Amino acid sequence: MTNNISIPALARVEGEGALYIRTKDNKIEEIELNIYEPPRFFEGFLQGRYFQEVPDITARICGICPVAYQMSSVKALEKAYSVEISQEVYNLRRLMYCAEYIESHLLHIYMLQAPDLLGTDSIIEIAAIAPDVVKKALRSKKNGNDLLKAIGGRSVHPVNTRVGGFYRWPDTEKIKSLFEDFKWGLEFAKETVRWAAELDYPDFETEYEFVATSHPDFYAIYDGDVVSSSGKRVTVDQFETAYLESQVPQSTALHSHTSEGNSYFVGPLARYNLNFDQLRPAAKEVAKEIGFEVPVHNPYQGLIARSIEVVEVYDVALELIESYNPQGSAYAEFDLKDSEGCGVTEAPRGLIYHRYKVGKDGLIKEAKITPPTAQNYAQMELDLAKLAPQVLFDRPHEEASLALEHLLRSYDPCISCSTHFLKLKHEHV
Amino acid sequence: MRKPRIAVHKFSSCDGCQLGILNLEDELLDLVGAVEIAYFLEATSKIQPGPYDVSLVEGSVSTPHELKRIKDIRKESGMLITIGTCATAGGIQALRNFTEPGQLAESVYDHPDYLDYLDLATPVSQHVKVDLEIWGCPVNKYQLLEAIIALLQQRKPNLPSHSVCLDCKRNSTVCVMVARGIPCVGPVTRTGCGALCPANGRGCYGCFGPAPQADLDAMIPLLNAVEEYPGQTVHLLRNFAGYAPDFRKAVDVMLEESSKK
Amino acid sequence: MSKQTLEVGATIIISKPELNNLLKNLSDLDYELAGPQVKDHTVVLGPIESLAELPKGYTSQEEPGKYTLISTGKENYFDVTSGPQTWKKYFFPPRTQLMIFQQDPDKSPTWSMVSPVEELRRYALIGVRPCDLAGIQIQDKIFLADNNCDPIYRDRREGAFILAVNCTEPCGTCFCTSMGTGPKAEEGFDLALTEGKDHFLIEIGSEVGINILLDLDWKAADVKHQKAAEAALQAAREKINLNLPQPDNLETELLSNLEHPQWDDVAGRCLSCGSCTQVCPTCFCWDSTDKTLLPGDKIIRYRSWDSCFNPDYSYVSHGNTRPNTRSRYRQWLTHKFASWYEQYGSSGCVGCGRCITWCPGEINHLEEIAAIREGEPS
Amino acid sequence: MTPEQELISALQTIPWFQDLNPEYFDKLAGISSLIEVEAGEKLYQQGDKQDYIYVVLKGRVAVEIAIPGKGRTRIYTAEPIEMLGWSSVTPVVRQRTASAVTVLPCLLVRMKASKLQKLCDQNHSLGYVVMRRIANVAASRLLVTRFQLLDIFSHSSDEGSNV
Amino acid sequence: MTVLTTSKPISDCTSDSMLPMWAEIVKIEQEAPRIKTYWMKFKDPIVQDTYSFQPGQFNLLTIPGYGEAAISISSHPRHTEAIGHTIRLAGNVTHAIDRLGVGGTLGVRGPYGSTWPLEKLKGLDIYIAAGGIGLPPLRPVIYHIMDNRADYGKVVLIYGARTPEDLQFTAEHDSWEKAGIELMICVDSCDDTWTGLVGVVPMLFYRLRIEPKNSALLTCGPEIMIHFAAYEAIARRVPRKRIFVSLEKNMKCGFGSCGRCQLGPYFVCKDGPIFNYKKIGPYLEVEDF
Repeated sequence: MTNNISIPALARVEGEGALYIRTKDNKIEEIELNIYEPPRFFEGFLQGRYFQEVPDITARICGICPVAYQMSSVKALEKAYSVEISQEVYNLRRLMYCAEYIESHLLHIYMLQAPDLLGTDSIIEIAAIAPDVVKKALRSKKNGNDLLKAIGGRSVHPVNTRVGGFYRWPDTEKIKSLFEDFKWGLEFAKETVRWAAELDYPDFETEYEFVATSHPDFYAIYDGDVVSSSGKRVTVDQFETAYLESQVPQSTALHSHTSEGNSYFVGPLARYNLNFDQLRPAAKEVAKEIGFEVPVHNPYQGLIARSIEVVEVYDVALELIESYNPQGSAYAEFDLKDSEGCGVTEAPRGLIYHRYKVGKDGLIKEAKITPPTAQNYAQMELDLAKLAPQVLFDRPHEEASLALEHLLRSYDPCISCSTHFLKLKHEHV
Repeated sequence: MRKPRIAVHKFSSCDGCQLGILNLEDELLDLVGAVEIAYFLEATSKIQPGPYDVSLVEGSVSTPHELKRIKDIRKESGMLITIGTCATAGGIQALRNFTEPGQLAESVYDHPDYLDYLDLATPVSQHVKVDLEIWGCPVNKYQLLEAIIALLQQRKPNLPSHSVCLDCKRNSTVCVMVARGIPCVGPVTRTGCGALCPANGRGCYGCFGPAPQADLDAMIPLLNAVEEYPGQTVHLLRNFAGYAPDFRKAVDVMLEESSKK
Repeated sequence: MSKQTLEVGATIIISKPELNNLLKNLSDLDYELAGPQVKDHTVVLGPIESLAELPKGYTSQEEPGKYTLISTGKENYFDVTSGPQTWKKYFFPPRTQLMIFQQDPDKSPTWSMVSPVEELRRYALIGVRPCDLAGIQIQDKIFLADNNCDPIYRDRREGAFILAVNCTEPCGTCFCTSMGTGPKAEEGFDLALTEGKDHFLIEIGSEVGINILLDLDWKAADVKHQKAAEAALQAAREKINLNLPQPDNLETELLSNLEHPQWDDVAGRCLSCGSCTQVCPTCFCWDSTDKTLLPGDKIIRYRSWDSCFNPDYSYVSHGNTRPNTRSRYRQWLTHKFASWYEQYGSSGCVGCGRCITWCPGEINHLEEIAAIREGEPS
Repeated sequence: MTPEQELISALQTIPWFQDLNPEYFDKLAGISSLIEVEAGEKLYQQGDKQDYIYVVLKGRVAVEIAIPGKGRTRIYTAEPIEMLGWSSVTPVVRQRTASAVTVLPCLLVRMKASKLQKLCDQNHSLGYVVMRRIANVAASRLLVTRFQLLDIFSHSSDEGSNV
Repeated sequence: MTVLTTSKPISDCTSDSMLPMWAEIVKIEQEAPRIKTYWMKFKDPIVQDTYSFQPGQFNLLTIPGYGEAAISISSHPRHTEAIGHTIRLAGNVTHAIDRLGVGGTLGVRGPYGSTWPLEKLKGLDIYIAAGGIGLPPLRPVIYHIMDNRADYGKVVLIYGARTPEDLQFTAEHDSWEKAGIELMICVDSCDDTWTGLVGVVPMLFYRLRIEPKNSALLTCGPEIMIHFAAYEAIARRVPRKRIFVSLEKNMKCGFGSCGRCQLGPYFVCKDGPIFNYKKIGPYLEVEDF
């Protein structure tokens, strides 16, 4: 018996993709996570551009997490040109990242994944059942966008980020005016955690190798070394030797693997498992209140981890808003040289790595970008392969599709951001 | 009156323009009350077949599959609106149009031969009739909202087309070109962003595309005179709206002239 | 010669720090003080509280399309002339709500109109240059016409206090002397100040002006002070390099040269960006647009600054009546320097030079005028 | 009145002949005739080489061009004292560029065009009067044609302004 | 408290000139394809009783959300129990008015603008040249002349439209003729059923016997037609000062404040829309001015 399942268009993910599974005699013969996101050649476009253009260009990789791309690229370029950024720039970048976490996580929690957990199609339907929650969720999401706007001019592709700092200090009054909304946001974030804890998650666990950045003093987002649940800890410079992109037989997709050859998992669940200790009291308390103890191995519960991260970033943002008092130049001056540098930050959906070869003329010679979804790709397929037999053969087709889609969505895959994340249909005969 | 059925389609893009709809936090619930969202993959897994009263199209056409899809969408849409600079002018993908075919793929992919894409990433209007174009990388979500409201009110949307300069002045933003000698393409760029870059102390980089009747012949010598690095003028114009005809032709002429020298 | 009492027309002197008390008196009377200050590499107009915020020790170097703020280290507060902004933003704001329409709740097809709720502000404008003062007077003629005044302008204008400052350090694009608007303010102020080395000479222009001075430590200006001020103003007159000879003749000279080849020439350099109109203290064109708020029962009618360089400005149902840069530039220049006379009895230009400095296309409009005057008409 | 006299007095009512020497009226009468035509009659047909020029005295005559695929299109109507068929007296005599159909019952002066040309050749002062008239007729036709080409009343549908 | 003198000018004006008055559409008449007359009554009885206008003036019609449109008044200047605007459906506002239908409410402010100088033209022959949607602003002139026929000499209406079906107010033409107004009507194109003139408005001047010393021309229509009508009148030695034109420009505020409708030294909304050709002619002739 041949049973093919095809989900031609994945909904509620960022970007567009499809899933194709072929089975024979109750066995999975092929799983194809088909990304029909066209190749966009960003690394190619970057060659020959001026370094100061990079954050504007890389932002365009993804409209949902442009800040992640901007931050990783400016970090890599600052490394290359040996730029020391000021503490104030450092803080403002952390604040900007908090803003992106808020808008992106709220989007994923309420608009992309919650509909699955509540058996609805979209937030629009949730609004019909629970208008109050939805209104609050939208307000909280807006907080993130408002802060991004205050810092960067607009929330999608903000314009204020540059190598060395910011083009201009954001208006202090504008930043401070958000304080009360963020106080409300912190409380609502805690509500979200409690609400998330009550949801019914599919029973599905995998022993993942989690990989995330880690910082001794903070719950790492903007800054840190790369650590793994295997115990491996490397500096950013060593990232490419520890985590490789290689070609999988019979596929053209670049799959990320650890140097030991394992698939790994980046994203909120990885960060939560690896950096639980660095969470600030507000987040830790609410995590303990709901009994969400590490380690967690249920990918669906990434939603809970996300919700706790929202508490964390609101908490951090409040502190940074309160202490915001910019002095001096908003950016560092520096000399250009032939060099190379890399940078890592944590995008809302996982670790992101950039490396640039630059010239004394300021032009980019080579660019390499490893986005989170590409790194999770191998793990996603493994998880799908594991889930498929559980759902495909004893459930109605539609329900099975939904279950597989849900698993995929819980990863918060950002397909448009997968710069060279591509798998082509490869028929076996 | 029946609610208009709206579809949102994605082509080669970053998702940022359709995200503009989800980012209308204050208006979203009223909006979905006024229209029927019939197809919007990023927002809902409810997928309804066409025909649609309005299709909002994000992204440029860059693969054979997209080429077929845009024609299908046109057939099942009453009105087709391109949202954002990708759909309207090719967007960042169209930077590949300025390179030799295949060159980029080789530099990025190990097996470029497996890629299935068109040599050119092109605006939607190159393939099908477009009823309304909304510019911006990303679109201004309020322009998007205005377009939808205008649709509900059966009128033309208010989408001003003057240059960014006018908005800088209305915002009391100081001209970075005059006061600081920073290259800025605002004088030839379509308004819509709210003149963000000069407000942030930097020059406009033209993400809303050329203003109608933009005078690039007059602009280019001025930009050349204040370049911060050689070739900046080309970079500024060959950017997210670089494939828009006015910018494209201006750069072509410029490069041709400099190659003569 | 010097008068010993405070009366309209009298001239007094105060020490420089004493100006702080003058400003405080204004604040105490609930005026919102607005004045020049250094920001974004130029001088902008914004809220001030004291002398400390004024651009002390600055001057500017200005030429077509180029502005450089220069720190002189001098102790003067008012050496630097105006930046790109004009006072018109206080009386004729760049964006305002004209009215709000609210649909009646029963959805019957009637609308109620709500006036935009805006706190009425009384501004005290500190440091209005004579050219800008002339600009305000020109806008008064436009917006305070007897039969059809503009309520937004009227409400803001009528409460305002004007402290004018005579110009002793004109910049490179100033030509107020040609337009007869400066460097000395002649009328239309409550107080007019000339900055001396260690004092301010103040001419009293109104009773409101007297009121502000009552409790200050002032003394009557003596001949020496007056002479020094006059000498400084004379020096300023001589410093002004730009010249627009016989502006009154332009009404006929420009309007009879509407097909002059220079219009084509300048159209090749003009970016049609409209910056000149927006930085002009007298340009008054505006547009109104309706904005519908969802779910559709509330509509706000906005008004915003417009420009004859905006293609939308001259659109009619069958096309654009000024379809190119040539026609738009010609409209602007002939309106400002020529047809304004018939409309309002004066030139529309006050000689502040902003349209020259802040033209990103680096056009010196006086040179265009000269070319049209001198060259052979087509 | 004899038909001859009737014709001459009709010719005398045409304003642009009023400057002519009386002797010319006889000559003109010699090449002309007075015709009455019912409404709806075709005076001449586009493409034919009919050799007459007409002056409308009473009634209304339509000038029409046949457009393949679209049929006859009325481009002009001639009123009393207007001249029709001017193309038959231009220096290069061509085939009829349009048809002429009476719209109302008409009284017309019909002149033999080739003979009129000959008269004009022989006598330049007559020729001047005639050609001057024809220039004026052609100019006014041109103006009408331009206006029709401009289609000044066309509805620009929904383009542009807010109105 | 004594009032102190200040530097500010004193304005006695207290108008809130941008506020519309509400009116209800009471009747709609189809005049021609896409051209209708909308009859409206003000909702406020005092406004309704006191509203008056002169031939040639216009109102700004508004529907919230759609903006404003300057539309000439086409109804009888003395019969103001309902005010008529004859509108060609063109853009946002006009379509929105049309969708309102009878019973709909719209905002009206006005009347604005200059008027046809009918008092001054007494005793003269009046030539009225109208093309297309240029006839409605002249209809009040016709009504005025009908009411005061003895005040004027010969009165001729020269009126052109695209096709016979585009002709407006055809039901009234008989009554105009009966009142002693000569009608010369032409169309650009037609079929066999049309027995009238085919041609254009300026051409009809060829058929007129104008006594230039004693004549005035009032004209409204597409600008190009206005030019040529004026040229023909001037060619027949009608003095420029007795030629009057009604212009259309981008009128927004109605009282010369917004600047949009400038033509040389004039604001069309305030100094016009009716202009003496002697004054406006030189500017009209400048390309793209």
